[in-house]
Amino acid sequence: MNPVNYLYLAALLFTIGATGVLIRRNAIVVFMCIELMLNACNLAFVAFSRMHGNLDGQIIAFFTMVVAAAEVVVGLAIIVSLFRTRHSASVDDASLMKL
Amino acid sequence: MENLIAPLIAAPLLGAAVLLLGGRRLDRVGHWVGTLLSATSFVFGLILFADLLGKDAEHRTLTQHLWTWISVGSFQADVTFRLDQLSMTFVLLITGVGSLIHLYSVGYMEHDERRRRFFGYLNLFLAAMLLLVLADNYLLLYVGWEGVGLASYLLIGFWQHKPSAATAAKKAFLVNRVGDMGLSIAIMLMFTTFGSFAFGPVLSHTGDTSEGKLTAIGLMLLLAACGKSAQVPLQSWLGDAMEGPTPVSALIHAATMVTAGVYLIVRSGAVFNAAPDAQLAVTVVGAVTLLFGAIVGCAKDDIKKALAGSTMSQIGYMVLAAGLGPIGYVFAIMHLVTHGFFKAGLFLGAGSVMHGMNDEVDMRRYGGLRKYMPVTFITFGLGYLAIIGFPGLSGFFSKDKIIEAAFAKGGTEGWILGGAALLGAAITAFYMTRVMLMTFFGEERWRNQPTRSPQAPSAEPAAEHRGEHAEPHPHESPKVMTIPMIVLAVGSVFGGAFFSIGDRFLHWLEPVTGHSEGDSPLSAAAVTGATMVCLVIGVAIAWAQYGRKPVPVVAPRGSLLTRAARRDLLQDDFNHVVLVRGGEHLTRSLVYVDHTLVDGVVNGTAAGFGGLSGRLRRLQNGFARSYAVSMFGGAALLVAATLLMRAV
Amino acid sequence: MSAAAVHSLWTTAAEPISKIDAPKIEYGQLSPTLIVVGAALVGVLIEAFVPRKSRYYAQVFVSVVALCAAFAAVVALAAGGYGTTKAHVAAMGAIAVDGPSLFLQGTIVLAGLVGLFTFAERRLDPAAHGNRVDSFAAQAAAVPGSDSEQAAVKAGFTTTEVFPLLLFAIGGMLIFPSANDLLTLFVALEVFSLPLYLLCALARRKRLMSQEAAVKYFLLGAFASAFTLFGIALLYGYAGSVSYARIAQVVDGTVTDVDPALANTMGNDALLLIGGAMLVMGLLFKVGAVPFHMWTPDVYQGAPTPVTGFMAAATKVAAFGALLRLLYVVLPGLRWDWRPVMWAVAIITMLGGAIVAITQTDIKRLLAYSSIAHAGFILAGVIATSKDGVSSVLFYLAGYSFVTIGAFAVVTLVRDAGGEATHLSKWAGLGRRSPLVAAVFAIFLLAFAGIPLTSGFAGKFAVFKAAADGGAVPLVVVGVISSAIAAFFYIRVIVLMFFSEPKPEGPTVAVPSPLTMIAIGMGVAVTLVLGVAPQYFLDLAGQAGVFVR
Amino acid sequence: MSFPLLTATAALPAIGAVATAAVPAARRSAAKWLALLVSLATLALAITVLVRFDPDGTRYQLTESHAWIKDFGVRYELGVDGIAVALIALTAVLIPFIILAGWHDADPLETGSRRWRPTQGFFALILAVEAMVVISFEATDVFLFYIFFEAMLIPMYFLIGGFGDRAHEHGEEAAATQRSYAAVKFLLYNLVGGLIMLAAVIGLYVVAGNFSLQEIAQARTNGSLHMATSTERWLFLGFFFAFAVKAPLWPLHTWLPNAMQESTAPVAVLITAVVDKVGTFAMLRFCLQLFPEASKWATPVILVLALISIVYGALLAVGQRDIKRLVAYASISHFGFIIMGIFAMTSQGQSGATLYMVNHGISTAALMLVAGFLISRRGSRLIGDYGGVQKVAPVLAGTFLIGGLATLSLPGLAPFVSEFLVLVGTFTRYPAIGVIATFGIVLAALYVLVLYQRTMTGPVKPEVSAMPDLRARELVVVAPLIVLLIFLGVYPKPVTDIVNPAVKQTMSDVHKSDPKPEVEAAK
Repeated sequence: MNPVNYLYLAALLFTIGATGVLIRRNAIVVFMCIELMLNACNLAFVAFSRMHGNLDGQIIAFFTMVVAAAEVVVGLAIIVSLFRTRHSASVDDASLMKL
Repeated sequence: MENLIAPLIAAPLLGAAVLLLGGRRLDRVGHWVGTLLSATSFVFGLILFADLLGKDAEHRTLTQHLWTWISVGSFQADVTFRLDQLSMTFVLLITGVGSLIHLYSVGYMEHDERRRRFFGYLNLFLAAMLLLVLADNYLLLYVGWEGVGLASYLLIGFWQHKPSAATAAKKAFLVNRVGDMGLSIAIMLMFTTFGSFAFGPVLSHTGDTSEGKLTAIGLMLLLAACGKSAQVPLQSWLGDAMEGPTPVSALIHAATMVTAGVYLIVRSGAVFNAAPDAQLAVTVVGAVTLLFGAIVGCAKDDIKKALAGSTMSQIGYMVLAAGLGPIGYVFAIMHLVTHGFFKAGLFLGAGSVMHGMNDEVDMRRYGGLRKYMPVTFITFGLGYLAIIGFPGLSGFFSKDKIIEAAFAKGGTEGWILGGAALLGAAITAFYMTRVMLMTFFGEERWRNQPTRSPQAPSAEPAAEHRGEHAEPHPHESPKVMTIPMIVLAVGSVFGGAFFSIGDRFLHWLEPVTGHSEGDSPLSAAAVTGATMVCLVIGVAIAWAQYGRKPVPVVAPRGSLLTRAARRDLLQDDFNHVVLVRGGEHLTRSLVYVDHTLVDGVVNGTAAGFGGLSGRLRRLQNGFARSYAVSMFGGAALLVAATLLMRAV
Repeated sequence: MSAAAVHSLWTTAAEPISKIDAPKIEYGQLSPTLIVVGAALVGVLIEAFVPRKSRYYAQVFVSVVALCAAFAAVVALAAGGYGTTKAHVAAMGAIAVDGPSLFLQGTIVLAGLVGLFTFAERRLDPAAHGNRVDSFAAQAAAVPGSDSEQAAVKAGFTTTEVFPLLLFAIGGMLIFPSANDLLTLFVALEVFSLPLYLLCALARRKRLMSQEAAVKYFLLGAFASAFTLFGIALLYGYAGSVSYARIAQVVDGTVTDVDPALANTMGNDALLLIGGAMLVMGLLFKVGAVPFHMWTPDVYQGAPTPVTGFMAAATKVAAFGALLRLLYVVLPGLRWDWRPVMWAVAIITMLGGAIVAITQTDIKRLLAYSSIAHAGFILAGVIATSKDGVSSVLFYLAGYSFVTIGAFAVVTLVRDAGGEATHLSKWAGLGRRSPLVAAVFAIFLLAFAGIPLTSGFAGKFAVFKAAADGGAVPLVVVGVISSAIAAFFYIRVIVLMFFSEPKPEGPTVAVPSPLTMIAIGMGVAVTLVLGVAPQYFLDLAGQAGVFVR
Repeated sequence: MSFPLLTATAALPAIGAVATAAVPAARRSAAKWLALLVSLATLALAITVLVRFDPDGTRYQLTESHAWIKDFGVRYELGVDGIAVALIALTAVLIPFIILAGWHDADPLETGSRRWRPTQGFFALILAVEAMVVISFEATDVFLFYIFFEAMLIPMYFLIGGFGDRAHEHGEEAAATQRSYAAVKFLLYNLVGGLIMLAAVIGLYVVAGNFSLQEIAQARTNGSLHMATSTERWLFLGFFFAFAVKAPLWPLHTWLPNAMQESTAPVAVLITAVVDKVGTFAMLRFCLQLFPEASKWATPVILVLALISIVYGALLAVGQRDIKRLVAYASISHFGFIIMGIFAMTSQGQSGATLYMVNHGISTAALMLVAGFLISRRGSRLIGDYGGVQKVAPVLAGTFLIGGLATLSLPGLAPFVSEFLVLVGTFTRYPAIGVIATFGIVLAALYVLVLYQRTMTGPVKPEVSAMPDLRARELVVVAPLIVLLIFLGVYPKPVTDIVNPAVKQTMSDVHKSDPKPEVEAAK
């Protein structure tokens, strides 16, 4: 099967993730969508590395996972503290500061 | 000997400085200091005069160069004085009459606590006037020209607490400024045309340039003259100028300053000779003014205003003469001098009358004063005879010559101008007789008439002493005032004869002004005859109106012309409506424009940005997701744009 | 896809491992980063093992020492000519050691040091239960207003973790502008972003706003880094490598051994352009350029002011450094594609920042928008694509960062019962109450406004000059206009401070410890020195203006 | 390398400013005296400059040149020509009087914090302005000039916004708001002008590669530096705009009335008599020298604008009800004359314009400061609130009148000479414009005399009946100014001798020579 299709899939996932970020309210879900986008990137990396016949892409994918993991740690910490304060994880509730 | 010219000016200038800066400690002697210095200047004048007489006619020009005033590129203005027969004549007139009036003022202003300053101003005037007539170039002349304007402003408005006085002063200065505009433009024209504005270069090169240029210069000079000499259309200030103390009216607004215009025209004779159109304009202005002033003079009940009208008209004669060119220059000056005598005398007389009448100026509240103030009556009477041109008195000679010259202009112009001059003579006879009768003859209309001086009561503190609303007790003025009147009376009686016998004056002035005999369609005798006839008619009518019938204390409504004349032939009303009102509207609307438009644009821009900011600000709505949207959109745009760039 | 390709792929994979030789790392040349990160790790250990009472001092001590050492290292490297003659790519192509990176690292370290002082300030907040506290939460995990928080406050807890976090952030920032391949770039990006997210959440007062700021910053930041990553992926797809040099060569066309099969299966220029755009977008987000700026005001306002100051200064420096390298080293071949786009971005950034700032009522938000406008000005210099452009941007950044930290440090001083009084109305008449503070702040504002004899003017002039030299005259005109607009609101603040009557219940100005004084003093000094005698630093930036390829 | 006289002249007031600001709060009078002494010392230095300057020597004298910002092609280059010397002298002469006149303007009423020291600030700021003005007159490096041209705004801004008339018809609060409005307006107008100039400055650098006035001018004349016509015009406009705002030229003038109205009289004098001169001076020095062709290209428009300023300013002055606003609009009219003279491109015009800057400085100072004394007595700026003052305070009225007469440029007082030169200079090349401009002298008479009549003459208003006459300090301020007015009116040679050679240079920069008279009649 032509690896280009993986790229299309990656693009699709990325778009889905981005859309999710734009439309979902719950911070956790938004965050998940971002993770989805990162995974899309990973897919792209791997696909490209296969096309180019070098392993850089696959290595980068591992890096990405690590970074994503770190992001999860930080992100969840922040979101949870927010949730405990406001008893809501809706990003729209967090709009004290505007204008 | 020319080194005496500067002191001539310096003396009164020094006086002005001392008196104005001296402070109160000079209050007691100030007036004498002023008089003394003006007399000194007169003495210097006499010395110089003697010196000139000593020389032969062609070399009677002294020049004194003091320093280079302005020098930029080819623009060269020197402080240089030029004393020739013409300026000499003026010097004597100014300092002579000036000194007399100083003397008179000592008495007249006796009770004014600001007398010191008054004399300071008088001296300042003398200095400026002397500078005017002694300057060797037009720019320096301009300094004197505006200097006398300033002095007249200060003196007209001397009683500044009177709004009317302050307004009159301002008006005088402004109208004069309009004239000055003409003078400065004339100077610029001279500079661009001749590369200089000194008398010598300009007047000796009039041949080398186009008539158009000269006409322009001439007209501008005429404008200046109109302003200073109260000629139509810039005459309106002179009547109001009578707000000033009477000696001022006598010196500045009768004898000297107002004649500066005539001096300017005569001095620039060379320019006018080469510009017939300009000359014509001058004569027209003169003719119109002499009638205008005369008519106004007929209608006024305020003695000073009546005299002011007469001044206007007499100067009209001079301007007319000056406009006639070489035929008339000499006589213009001669009339100027004689007029200086008798008009100053008349004004001093009027002052003396007012002095005795609690500053009442309304002639309808005079009458029969001859037995209460004989000296005044006699001197005034002589002046009267002189001005109407009673045979043998000075006015007779000078005015007669002018009328002749007018006819001598030849052609229809000649007839028209001559006719106007004759008519003027008749009217002069009428209004002066009127003044004479209303003041000194008839029944005593001031009996049981509480005086209500039109001027603010405290106008002349002298009045306060004599208590306000009492009935006036006419009395003769002190010596210090009567002596100058007598002297001037003598001048007005014999001056003309002295000048004319053997054409003394003509020969004296000819080298400067040049002279030519026009071919008059009428013989001299005929003109004289005609003049006499007019004189008699005028006197007769006046007698019929004011001599036989009693004069009503309250002015009758009068004919349309009379009413118009009372209001200076509506000229002021015209000014008020057109200039004052129009000006006010203009400025007010401009203020509005400046605020709303010019400023508004700027403030509007600022407000615009503010509003824009306020609107853009709302995009920052605090919702993280909308921020994400903008980022996403931005990214999309970025990508699209980049691709687009490649596509194109 | 052709069989050959498949085969080759397998064989490559089947190569014996022994072929891989050990990596060669020039530790000396990476020392600044290594020192800082090492210190950060030490800090973590301190958190673990040192008793609470003395943690603060230990942390501050370690951090200060580390940063000083790092700065010394930077200076040493620069002196050693690594900025100019010996500039080269280290760590197997991962890190570039050259003029720009050294200059920027120096700037960042110094900014970090000054920022650290403001972090360590403990005199401003009134002592809680007898123990002095800084501007960070007693216990970030405790719910605001809860008993546990009360307890934490009573116990005099302080979040000393901020210091290692700060050091980590600085470490990341040190790598960011010198990263020489996209992977390093991305990792560095995350390494300095994540600590900042946390720091934002740690305010002692107004904690809700603080947490909100953290959430917004985190979500949007992560969102942006996702784009960055995808961009990287596409570039990798385009060039078959993530090393700057390599990509640049492919872009230039000097190397064309990309699989032809691949080349014709997809228009790889599209890959290049899209990837480049997304990558740049990620960086524009960090510098806060319109339309990727919207996080800036909220985060600046909500974050603890010392963090805001540090973030505003150092992040900009690092991000612009990276952007410069990207555009000058990786994508110069695409100049004609990205320049117009960047023009547009610069223009709307300058105007947008200035215009929206006019109507701000909170000093921190005001400064946030001003920082956006400044990002626009700097972009103008970036676009010049000339050596002058680089050095002018470097100079601008150096000047700007210290002014910013100083300004925010002043903001921490003006306090009322509710902590910092950031609403502009409360600043009315400050000049009457404490002329000195007001004067200092006025100086900073004038520097922002770019009035001559301040660093702001020199920087602006340098940048605009470079832009005009590069033919971007319209950009200069817009810049001039927007600085005129910007002047308006800076002046508004000055008017407020000096010309309006002080409110009776206005805020008081706390007397800070020498730490903050140093921070502010540093700001003033830099402002004036760079304003009056900038030549030395211009030379510095000029020498540092060349990237290694 | 001799003693850096020019630097010293600028540095002394700068140092003085710092010193004055440092005087402790309690020692107000000390600060005043210090400031006064410094300004007098500066005057001494300025006089030395005047003496050391040789009118017939090289164009720029007492030059100093040091490297400053190499990367920007900026050098610290000072040098003075006749025009600059005259204006430096003017500045140095006026500042002491300004300080003396403002002696009590900054005495604090309310007590702010212990560290709030308005008095020190006031005088320090005045000295700072002096320093910056002086150095911008001296700078022969465009960038150096620009820096101080801009920096000058800051102290001016604080002077306008920070210190106003004591009493105010609508109370102190309203006064404060109006003041800050005026100050902001002043700053924004000039800042916008300055920033547009900045663009042009940068452009100049791109074209020329350095900022040295002499080098650029030289390169332009010997053709080694060629500017495209359009470039030159754009750059010229950029420069001119800034100067026109500063000058100010219609329609960029509206900041001036507000600024002068709200600030205290001495500060108002500082604005119009000293700071604004930098604008007109810069037109003469930079616009004409750097962009001769463009200057000639723009001349018609500029002349028309100047003409509008003359008439428009005068008319608005007539329409004002506020003494200070009136003077402000009068100044706008006068600046119209100055600019007209500069761009008439004749030696009379430009010498006249320079002379005009000096004379206008002195005359406005005289008029405005006396007006300030008047206002401080009655506590109102409105003309309508006065009347009959001459009765109770004759000396004040007299000096006021002289100031007014100078403003309407009465012959014998200094302004007449310059105004007439400008008119002649314009007339020789543009007769129509010259003639229309002459209407200005009538309008000037109108607004001055109306002002005098309404305030000084007429019956004494009860509010002014107790008004004291000028005090000794105030006389010390006014008398010398009046003496100067008279002296320069009668004997302007000292100034013209210095200015003429410089103007000749400028004329040659723009390749213009005076039109020849039709008849060469001068002996």
